[in-house]
Amino acid sequence: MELTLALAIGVLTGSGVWLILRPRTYQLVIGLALLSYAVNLFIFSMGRLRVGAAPVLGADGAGNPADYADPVPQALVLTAIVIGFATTALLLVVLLAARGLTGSDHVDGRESH
Amino acid sequence: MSRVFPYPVLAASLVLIWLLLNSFSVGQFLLGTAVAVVASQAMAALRPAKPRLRRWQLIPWLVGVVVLDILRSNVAVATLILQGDRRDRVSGFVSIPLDLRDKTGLAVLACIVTSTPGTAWVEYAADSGVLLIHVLDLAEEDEWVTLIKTRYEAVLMEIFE
Amino acid sequence: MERYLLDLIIVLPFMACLAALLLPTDSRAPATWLAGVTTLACVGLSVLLYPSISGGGSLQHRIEWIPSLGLSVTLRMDGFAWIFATLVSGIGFLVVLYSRYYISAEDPVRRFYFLFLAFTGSMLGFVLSGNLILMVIFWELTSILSFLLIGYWHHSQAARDGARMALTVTATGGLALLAGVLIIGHIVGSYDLEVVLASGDAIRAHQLYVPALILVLLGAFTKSAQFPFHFWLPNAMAAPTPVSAFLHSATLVKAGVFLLARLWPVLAGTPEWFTIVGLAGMASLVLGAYLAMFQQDLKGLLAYSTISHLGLITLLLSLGSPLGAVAAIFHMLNHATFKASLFMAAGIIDHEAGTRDLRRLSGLFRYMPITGTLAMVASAAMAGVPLLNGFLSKEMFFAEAVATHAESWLDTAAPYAAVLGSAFAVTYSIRFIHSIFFGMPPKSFPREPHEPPFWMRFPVMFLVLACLVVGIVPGLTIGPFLQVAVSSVLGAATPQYSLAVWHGFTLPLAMSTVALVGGALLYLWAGDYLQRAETAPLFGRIQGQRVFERVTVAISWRWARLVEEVFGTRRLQPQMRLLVAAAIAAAIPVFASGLSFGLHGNERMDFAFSGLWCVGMICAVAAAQQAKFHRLAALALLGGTGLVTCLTFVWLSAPDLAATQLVVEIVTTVLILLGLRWLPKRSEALAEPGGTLDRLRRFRDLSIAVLAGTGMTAISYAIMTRTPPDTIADFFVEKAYSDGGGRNVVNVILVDFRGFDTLGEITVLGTVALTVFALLRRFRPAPDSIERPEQQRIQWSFDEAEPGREAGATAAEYMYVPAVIMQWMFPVVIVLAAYLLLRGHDAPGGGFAAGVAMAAGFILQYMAAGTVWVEDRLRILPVFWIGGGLLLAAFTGAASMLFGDPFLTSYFQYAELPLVGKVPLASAAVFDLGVFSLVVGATVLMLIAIAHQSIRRLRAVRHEERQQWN
Amino acid sequence: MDWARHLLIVPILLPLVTGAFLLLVDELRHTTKAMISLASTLLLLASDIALMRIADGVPPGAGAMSSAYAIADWPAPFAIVLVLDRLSALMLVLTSVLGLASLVFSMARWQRAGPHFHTLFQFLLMGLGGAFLTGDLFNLFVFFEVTLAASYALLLHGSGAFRVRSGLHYIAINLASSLLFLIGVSLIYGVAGTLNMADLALRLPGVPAENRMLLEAGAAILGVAFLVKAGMWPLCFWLPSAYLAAAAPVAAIFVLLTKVGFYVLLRLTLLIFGSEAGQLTGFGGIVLLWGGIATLIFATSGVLASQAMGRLAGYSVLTSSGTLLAAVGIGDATVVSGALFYLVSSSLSTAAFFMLIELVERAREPGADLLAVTMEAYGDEADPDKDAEEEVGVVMPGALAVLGVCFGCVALLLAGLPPLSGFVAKFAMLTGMLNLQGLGNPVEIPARIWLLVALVILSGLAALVAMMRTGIRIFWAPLEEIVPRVLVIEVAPIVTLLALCLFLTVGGGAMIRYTDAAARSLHEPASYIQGVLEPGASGAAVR
Amino acid sequence: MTHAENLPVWVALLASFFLVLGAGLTLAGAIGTLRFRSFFERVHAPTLGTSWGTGAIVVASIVCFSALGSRPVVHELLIGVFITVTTPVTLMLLARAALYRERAEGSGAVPPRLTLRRPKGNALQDESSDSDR
Amino acid sequence: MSADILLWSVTVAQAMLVAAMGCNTYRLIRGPRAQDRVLCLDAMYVSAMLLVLTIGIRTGSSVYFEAALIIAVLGFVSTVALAKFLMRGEVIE
Ligand code: NA
Ligand code: NA
Repeated sequence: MELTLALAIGVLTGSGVWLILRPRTYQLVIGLALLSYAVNLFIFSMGRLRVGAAPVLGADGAGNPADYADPVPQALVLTAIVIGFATTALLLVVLLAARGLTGSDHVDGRESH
Repeated sequence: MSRVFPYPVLAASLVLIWLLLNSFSVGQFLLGTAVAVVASQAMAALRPAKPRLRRWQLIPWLVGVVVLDILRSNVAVATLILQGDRRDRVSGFVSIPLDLRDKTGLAVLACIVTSTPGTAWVEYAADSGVLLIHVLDLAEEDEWVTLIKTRYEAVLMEIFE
Repeated sequence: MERYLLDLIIVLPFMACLAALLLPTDSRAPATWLAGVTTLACVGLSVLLYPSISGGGSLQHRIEWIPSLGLSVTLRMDGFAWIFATLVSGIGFLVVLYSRYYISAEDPVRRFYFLFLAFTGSMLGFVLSGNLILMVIFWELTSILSFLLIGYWHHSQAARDGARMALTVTATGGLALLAGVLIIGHIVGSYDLEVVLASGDAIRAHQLYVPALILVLLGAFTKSAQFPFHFWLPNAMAAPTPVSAFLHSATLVKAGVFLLARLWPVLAGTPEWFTIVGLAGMASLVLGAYLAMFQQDLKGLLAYSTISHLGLITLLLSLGSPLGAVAAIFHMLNHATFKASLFMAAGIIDHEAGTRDLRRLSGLFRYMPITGTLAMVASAAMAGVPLLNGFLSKEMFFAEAVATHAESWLDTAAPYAAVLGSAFAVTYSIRFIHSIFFGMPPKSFPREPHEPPFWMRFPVMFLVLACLVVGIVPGLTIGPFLQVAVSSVLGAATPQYSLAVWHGFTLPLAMSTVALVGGALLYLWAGDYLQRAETAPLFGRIQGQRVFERVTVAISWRWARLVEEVFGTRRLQPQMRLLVAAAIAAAIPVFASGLSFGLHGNERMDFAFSGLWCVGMICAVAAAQQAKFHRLAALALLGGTGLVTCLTFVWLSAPDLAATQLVVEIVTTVLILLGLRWLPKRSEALAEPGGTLDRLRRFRDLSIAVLAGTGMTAISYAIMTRTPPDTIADFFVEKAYSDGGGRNVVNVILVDFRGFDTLGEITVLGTVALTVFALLRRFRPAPDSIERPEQQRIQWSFDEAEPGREAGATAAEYMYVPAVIMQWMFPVVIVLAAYLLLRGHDAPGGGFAAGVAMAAGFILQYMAAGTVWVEDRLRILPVFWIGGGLLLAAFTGAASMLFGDPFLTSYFQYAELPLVGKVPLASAAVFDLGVFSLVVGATVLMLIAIAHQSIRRLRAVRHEERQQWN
Repeated sequence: MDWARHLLIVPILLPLVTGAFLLLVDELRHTTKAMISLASTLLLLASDIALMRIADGVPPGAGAMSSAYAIADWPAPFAIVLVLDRLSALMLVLTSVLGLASLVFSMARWQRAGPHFHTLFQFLLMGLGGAFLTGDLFNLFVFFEVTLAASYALLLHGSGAFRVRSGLHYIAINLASSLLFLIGVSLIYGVAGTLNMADLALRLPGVPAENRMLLEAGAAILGVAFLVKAGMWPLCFWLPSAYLAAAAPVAAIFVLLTKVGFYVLLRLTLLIFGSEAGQLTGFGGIVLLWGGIATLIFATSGVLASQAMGRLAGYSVLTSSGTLLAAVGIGDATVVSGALFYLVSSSLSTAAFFMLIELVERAREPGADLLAVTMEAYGDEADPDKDAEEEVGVVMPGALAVLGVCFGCVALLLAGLPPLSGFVAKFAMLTGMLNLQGLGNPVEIPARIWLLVALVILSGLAALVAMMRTGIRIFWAPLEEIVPRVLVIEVAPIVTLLALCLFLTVGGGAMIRYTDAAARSLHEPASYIQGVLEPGASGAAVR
Repeated sequence: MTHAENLPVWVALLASFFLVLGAGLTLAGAIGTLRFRSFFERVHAPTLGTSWGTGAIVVASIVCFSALGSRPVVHELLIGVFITVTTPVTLMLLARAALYRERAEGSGAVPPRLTLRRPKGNALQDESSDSDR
Repeated sequence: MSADILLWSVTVAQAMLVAAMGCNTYRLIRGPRAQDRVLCLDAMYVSAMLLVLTIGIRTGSSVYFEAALIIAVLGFVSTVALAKFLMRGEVIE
C-alpha cells in the first residue's frame, strides 16, 4: 500500500513537473493541478497510512490516539486543497486575460523560437 | 401557509430526506423543517412550473413496474454484453410522437427511459412533441413505441394531467 | 566654549544654505550678503580659535553618534586644520565677492549660493573632522556638491559630461577611501583620528597595510587629479569660474593632498608609499606642466597647471622626509593663493572679452591694465619667480629633490623631473600672459573689453598682494602659522627650516635659474607652434577622458547587459526549470547519504488499491500527454486522477478530505470548462517542427520530471515506512471531544485548534475571488474567440434552414427536459449543504465542503437556464457573502477577547431544550458558518464572473453592430 | 482584564476586519473607503509602534507582559502562537509605515484603477503582519499565501498586457514555490512530529540520526521556497519585471515581500539551525552567503543594464536581497545587526523610489499619468473605471524641483553615499563584516568576506552610476521642462519616507542599539524557545 | 473486519450476494463501453451500473448496517434515488450533444431532425459500426 | 465466519469495481470522440461511489457515507458541464 501510494505520488509529480516545463499556459494549469494532487497526497502520507481508522470519535467521544489516523496532516491537506483550488482558479483567469491581451497562449505572451 | 411552504410535497420530501440523513428525532424534525422552509423558499425564487399531482396513488404502482422492467433489461443487456455481439443484433433510433406535454411528466419519463438499460433518450422536439430514443436491441420496433406510450406515458399523463 | 565655536564653523554654512532656500529664486543681493557674511564669520571664528591651537595642541569636540560602531561626530582643530579652515573660508569669502558680479541675474542665483554654502560647510567639515568615517562622509559630500556645482549650467552638454566624469572619478575614489579607512579601523580598532595617528607603526607593520595604502591613495589621487586620474579636472572647467576658483584651486582638489599630509605620519616612510606616491606625483608634475603648454583654453591651461602643481606637492609628500612635508604644506597654501587669483583673472577676461580661447585673445593689456598687471604677478608666482611665494616653496622643493631619500631610480630622476616641470611651468606662464595681454591689437571680440568693477577685481588684488607679501617677507607673515601647521602634522619630527628668500648660491637656486631661463627660451623657440598646436605631441594621443568614456561604457553598459543576458532570463520555462532543479538539489543530501527504508505498516498489500492507482497513474500520464492538443480530454483525465485521489482519501481513513476534494473536483472542472470557451482550439497543425534541439530540450525536461518523481517517491516511501514520532496530534485526538466539543477531530482542528489557519485560508479564497472579479472586469477576449462558438453558429444555421422554426430554438430545446430535473435538484443541494455544514463538527463535512456544494447548486441553475434567467430570479451578491463571512468568522474569534481569553477561543455546551433534548451549542459552529458564507460567495463570484463574459461579449458585439449601422 | 496582551493580534485582525468591512461599502464611494482604510492603517501603525516599545522593554513595566500569544487558548506546542520580539516588531512597524505611505499615494489615482483596491491592500497588510508574528510553520505558510494572494491581486491591479504577462510569471513561480513550501513543512512534520518552531528547535537534537537527513531535506526544500520569495539568484528573474509592471504604490509595498523571505530565513536559520541544533548548526549558511554574492553580482549588472527606471528599481530590490542574504549567510550578530539597519533603510528608499518613478515618468511624457491608470483599459462602453483619470487633491507647486531633490536623495540612498541612512547602513554592515568580534578585537577575515565587502561597495558605485545617468537624462538634458501635474498627496509620502531615512541617519545610534539587541537575541534561541513554550515563566525573555 | 464477527451468517451471505451482483453489473456495463462499436450503443452500458448496480450495492449496505446497528439504516436509499434522478440528465445531454455533432459533420449515421416532424414513429437502422470517428 | 464471507465478497466487489474503472479509463483515453470520454468519466464517478460504499461496508463505519452522497447528488454537475460544452461550446449562456 505504502509502495503504491509512493509510486502514485512520484508519477503525479513527474507528470506535473513535465507539464509546468511546457510552453502552453493550459499545460501549466493542468500541470499545477496534477502537482497539487501529488503534494496533497505527500502531505497526507506524512501521517502514515491507516485503513479504517478515520479520526472521527465514537459516541462516547473518548479518543485513544492509537486507534485513529493522524488528523493533523489531514487538516493541513484540507487547507492545501482550498488554497490549491483558489490558485488554480486565479491562474486560469490570468491565462485567459493574457490570452486576450497578448493574443497568444504561450507562457511568455509571445512565441519563442 | 402556502407562503411558507409554496411546494408542500417538496417540503415534505425535503424533511424526509433530512430525517433520513440524520435521525428520526423531534429536534431533527424541527431543524429539518427549518431547512426545508429555506430550501423551498429558494426554490420558489426560481418560479418553476408548478406540477399538479392529480392521481399520486398511481405512483407506487409505476415505481414497481419500472423497477421490474429495469431489472429485466439489466439482465438482458448484461447477457448481451457478456456473451459477446450477436451479428444479427441491430441497434437504432426510434422516434415516438408523445402526447404527454407536462414538463415534470416528461422528466420522469426521461428518468425511466434512461434508467432502463437498452433505451436511451436522445432528442425531444418541444414543438412537435416527438421523442427520439436509441434502442440497443431493436428487435421489433413498434413494440418499443407501444411499450413507452401505453406502459409509461399513459400512466404519467394520468398522474400529471 | 571654544568647542562650541568649533561646531559653529561647520554649522554656520549649513544653516546659511538652508536659509538660502527660503530666499526668492532670483534674489541676488540677499543671497550674496548671506554667503559673504557666513564665510566671513567662519574666518572670524577660526581667527578667534587661533589662540587655543597656536600652542601646538589641538582643540576637540566629540559628540557620540553610533558608539558601537566607533562612529562619533568628532571635530578636531589643530594647526594644519586651522590653516586650511582659514584658507577655505577666506578664499570662500573672496569668491562670494567675485561671483556677486560674475553670476548674472538670469542664472538661478539661489541654487548657486545654496550649493556654494553647502560645499563650504562640507569642506570645512572635512578639514576639521577628527574621525576618519566623518572625514569620509564630508569627503563624499564635497564630491557630490562639486558635481552639482560643475553641472550648474546643465543646459550645456560640456557641463553635464564634466560633472558626470568628475563625480564618477571622485566618488569611486571616495568609496576606495572608505574601504581603506575601514581596513585602518580594522587594524587599529578605532576610527578616531587621534588614535589612528598614534598607531602608525602598528598600521605599517600590519599585513593589510598595502591594500589599505593603495585604497587610501586611490581616494587621494582621484580627488587631487593626480596621474592617471587627472583627466576629469580639465573637463570640470565647464563650471562657472567662481566654482573653479574655489574648488579647483583652493579647496576640492586640495582635499586629496590634505589627506595625504594628514595621514603622512601613519602611512608615509615605507618603500611602497615612496614608490606609488612618488611615481604619481612625478608623472603629474611633468605631464601636467607639459600638457598645460599646449592648451588653447584659458581655464584648460590653468587646470593642467593645477594638476602639475598638485603633482609637485604629492612628490614632496612621497619623499617621506619632514622637510618635504613642510615644503608640501607651504606650497599648498601658495598654490591656493596664486591659482585662485589666476582663475578669477581668467574669469574677468572671459567675462570682458567674451572668449577664453588663447588664439582669439590678444593685446588686452591696453583695455585692462590693472587686471593685466595682477595676472602677470600671479602667473609669475605660478612660474616661481623670486620675491613671490611660489618661488619659496619651489626652492624648498628643489632642495628636497636633490637630497636622496631611498636608493631608487625615482630618487635620481627627481631633480631632473623637478627642473623640467618648472621649466614647462615658466613656459606656460609666459604664454598665458603674452598671448592674452600682448601681441596684435584685438581684431574681433564679441564685445568691447574694459576694466571690471572694482569689487570684482578686489579679490584678485588681495590674493596677488598676499603672494607678494609672503614672497618678500615670509618669516613675518606666513612663518608662525606655517610653523604651527607643520608641527601639528609632524609633531616631534618637525625639522628646522628657514623661510628666507635668500639662501646664498645653492644648487636649488641654480636649478631655479635653469628652469626660468630654460622655460623662457622654450617659449621663444616654440611659442608660435604652441599657439597653433591642436593637441600636444607624444601625449596628445592619450586622452584620459576618451579612455574613461570607453571604459565606463564597456563596463557599465555592455558588460552589464551581457551579464544580465547570460546569467538571467525573462522567459518562464527556464525559471521553472531552475526552480525544480533547485528543489531536487535541495534533496540530494538525503540520497547522497543513502536513504534507508523502514518496515512500518508495510505488510499490507491491497490489489484493489494498486489497481485503483494504476488507473490514476495512467490518467495522470495521459493528461500530461494530451494537454497540448486535446484540452477537453486532458481535463477529463485530470478528473479521473482527482477521482482516484478522493478514493485514496476514503480508503485511508480521511473522509473529510474525500468530501472536500470531491466538491472541489466538480467545481474546478466547471471552472476550467468556463475558461476553455475563451481558449480557441489548438490543432495539431500548429505543432512547431520538432528539430533535434527541440527533441533534446524535451529529453532534458523529461529527465528532470522523472528525477523529481523518483525523489518524491523515495522520500515519501521512506517516511511512510518509518515508525511515526510522537506527534502533537495525540493531544488533538484526546482533547477534541472533551475540550473541543466535536467528534470529527479534523473538523475540530480546522475550526478550533488551528482555526487561525482556516481564517487565513478563507481570506486567501476571498482575495483570489476578488482578484478574479477585478481581472475579468477588464477582460478583453482574444479576437478569435469573440464571436459565438462554432457549435452555436452551426445550430443557429440549422434552425434558420428549417421552416417554421425560430433561430436559437435548439438551445432552448436542448435543456427543455433536463432543466426540470436540474431545478428540482436545487433544494436538494441546499439540504445537502445544510447537512454538511451542521453535521461538520461531529461527522465529515464542514463549512468548506458545504459552501462549495451550495455554490455547485447555484452553478447548476446557471447551466440549466442561463445567466439572464437565473439573475432575474435569484439576486446573489457574492461580495456580500464574502465580506459577511469574513466578518462573522473574525468577530466570532474576537468575541472571546471580551471574556479576556485569547483570539478564537471557542466555547461549547449542551443546551437542554424541551422535547428536543440535548442540543450542542459551539461557538466554533458560528465560525464555520462564516467559512461557509465566504466559500459560497467566493466560489460563485469566480464562476459567475467568468460566465458573465459571454453576456459582455454579446453586448460588445451589439455595440459593434450599432457602430456599423450609424 | 488587560487589553494590552491582545495587542499582538491587532496587526492581523485589524486589517482583516477593515478589509472585510470595506467589501460591504459601495464600490463607488471611493472617498469613504479611502478614509476608512487610512484610519485603520494609522491605527495599525500606532499599535505596531506600541508593540515595538513592548518588545524593546519600554515602559519597563511591560516587560512582564507575555510576548507569546497562544491563539484559541491552547497550550503552546499544540496551538498556533504569535511571538513578538524585537525583530518581528521592527518588521511590523516597517510594514505599517510603508503601507501608510503607499496607501496615501494610491489615494490620488490608483485606488480607482480597479475594484476593491483597499480591501486587497488591507489583506496584504494582514498577511505580512501574520507572517512576521506567527511562531508556527504551517501558519506561516497560510500567511505567506494570504500575502501572495493579495499581491497577485495588487500586481494585476489595473490590468494591461505587460502587467498580466508579468503577473502570469509571478503567479506561476510562486505557486510552484508554495508547493515546495508545503512539501518542506509536511516533511518536517513527518519526521519531527511538530509544527511549532520553538518546539521543533527543541526536538531537533533528539531526532535519530537516520531521520536527520530527511529533516535536512525538508528544511532545504523549505529554504528553496523562501529563497524564491527573497529573490536569490538564480530564482529571482521574475522579480524585476513584476515590480516594473506593478502600479507605483503596489511596487512600493512589494518591497516588503522580498524582506519576508529574508525575515523567515533569518528567523529559522538562527532559531532552528542555530547554535542549539546539534549537528545541524549553521545549516545552509554557505549557500546563503554564496547565493547572496551571486545575487549581488547579477543585480549590480542589472542595475547598470536597465534603461527603464522601474527595472532599475527592481534590480536595486535584488541588490538589497543579495546583500541581506549574504549577511544571513555570515550570520554573526554584528553583521546581522547592520543588515537589519540596512533592511530598514533600503526598504524605505526603494519604496520611495518606486513611487517617485511614476511622478517622474509624468514629467517625461505628459499624459503618462492618465496612461498609467487607464492603461489598455477594456474599450467597452460598460467600462466601470471611466472616471479613473480624474484626480483628487491639490496640485504640487514647483513639482520638478521637488522631484529632482527627491531623486537625488534616492540616488544617495541606493548608492550608500552620505549623508543619508544608506551610508550608515552600509558602513554598519561593512564594519560588522570586518570586525566580527566587534570593533577593537580583530580576527582573521576569510577571503569570501573580502569579496562580499568589495561587492557591497561596488554595487553602491553601480547604483550611483546608473542613477546619475538616469537623473541627468531626466532632469538636466531636456531643453524644455515639462512640469508634471503632481499632487501633494503623491509627493508627501515620498518626502516622508526620505525624511525617515534622514531621521535614521541622525538617530543612527538608537537604531543600531535596537538592531544590536535584536540580533543578539536572535543568537540566543533559548530565550525564544522558553518564552514560547512556557510563557508563564517570563514572556519578557522573548527578545 | 472485526466488526463483522457477530453478524448472522445469512446476513453476511445476503449482503455478499448483493455486493457481488452490483459490482458485477457495473463491471458488465464497463465492459460494454469497451465492446460496443458506436457511441449510441455505448450510451446504454453505464446504465447497468447506475440502475441495478447501484441498487444492489445500496441494498447490501442497508442490510449490513441495519444488522450491525440492529436498527433499520436506510439513508443509503437516498444515494440510489439521487443517482436515478441525476444520471438521465447527463446521458440526455450527452446523447443529444453527440447527435448534433454527428449532424454538424453530416454523417448519415444519425437521423436528421426532420424525422421528429413525422406524425408516426419509425425506425432507422443503424449500420454504422463505428462510423462516428 | 461471516466476517470471512463478507471480507471475501467485499474484496471481490472492490476488484470488480476497480476493473470497471479500468475499462472506463480505456475509453477515457482512447475516446474516440469527446462524448465517449465524458460518458466514461460519468461511469467512473458511479463506480467510484460504489467503491466508497464497499469501503464503508468493509470498515463497518458510516463516516464514508457523505462522500458517496456527494457523488450521488453533485457528481453529475461536472459531466453536465462537459456535455453542454460539447453541445454548445459554452457552459453557461
Ligand atoms: Na437507458
Ligand atoms: Na593669443
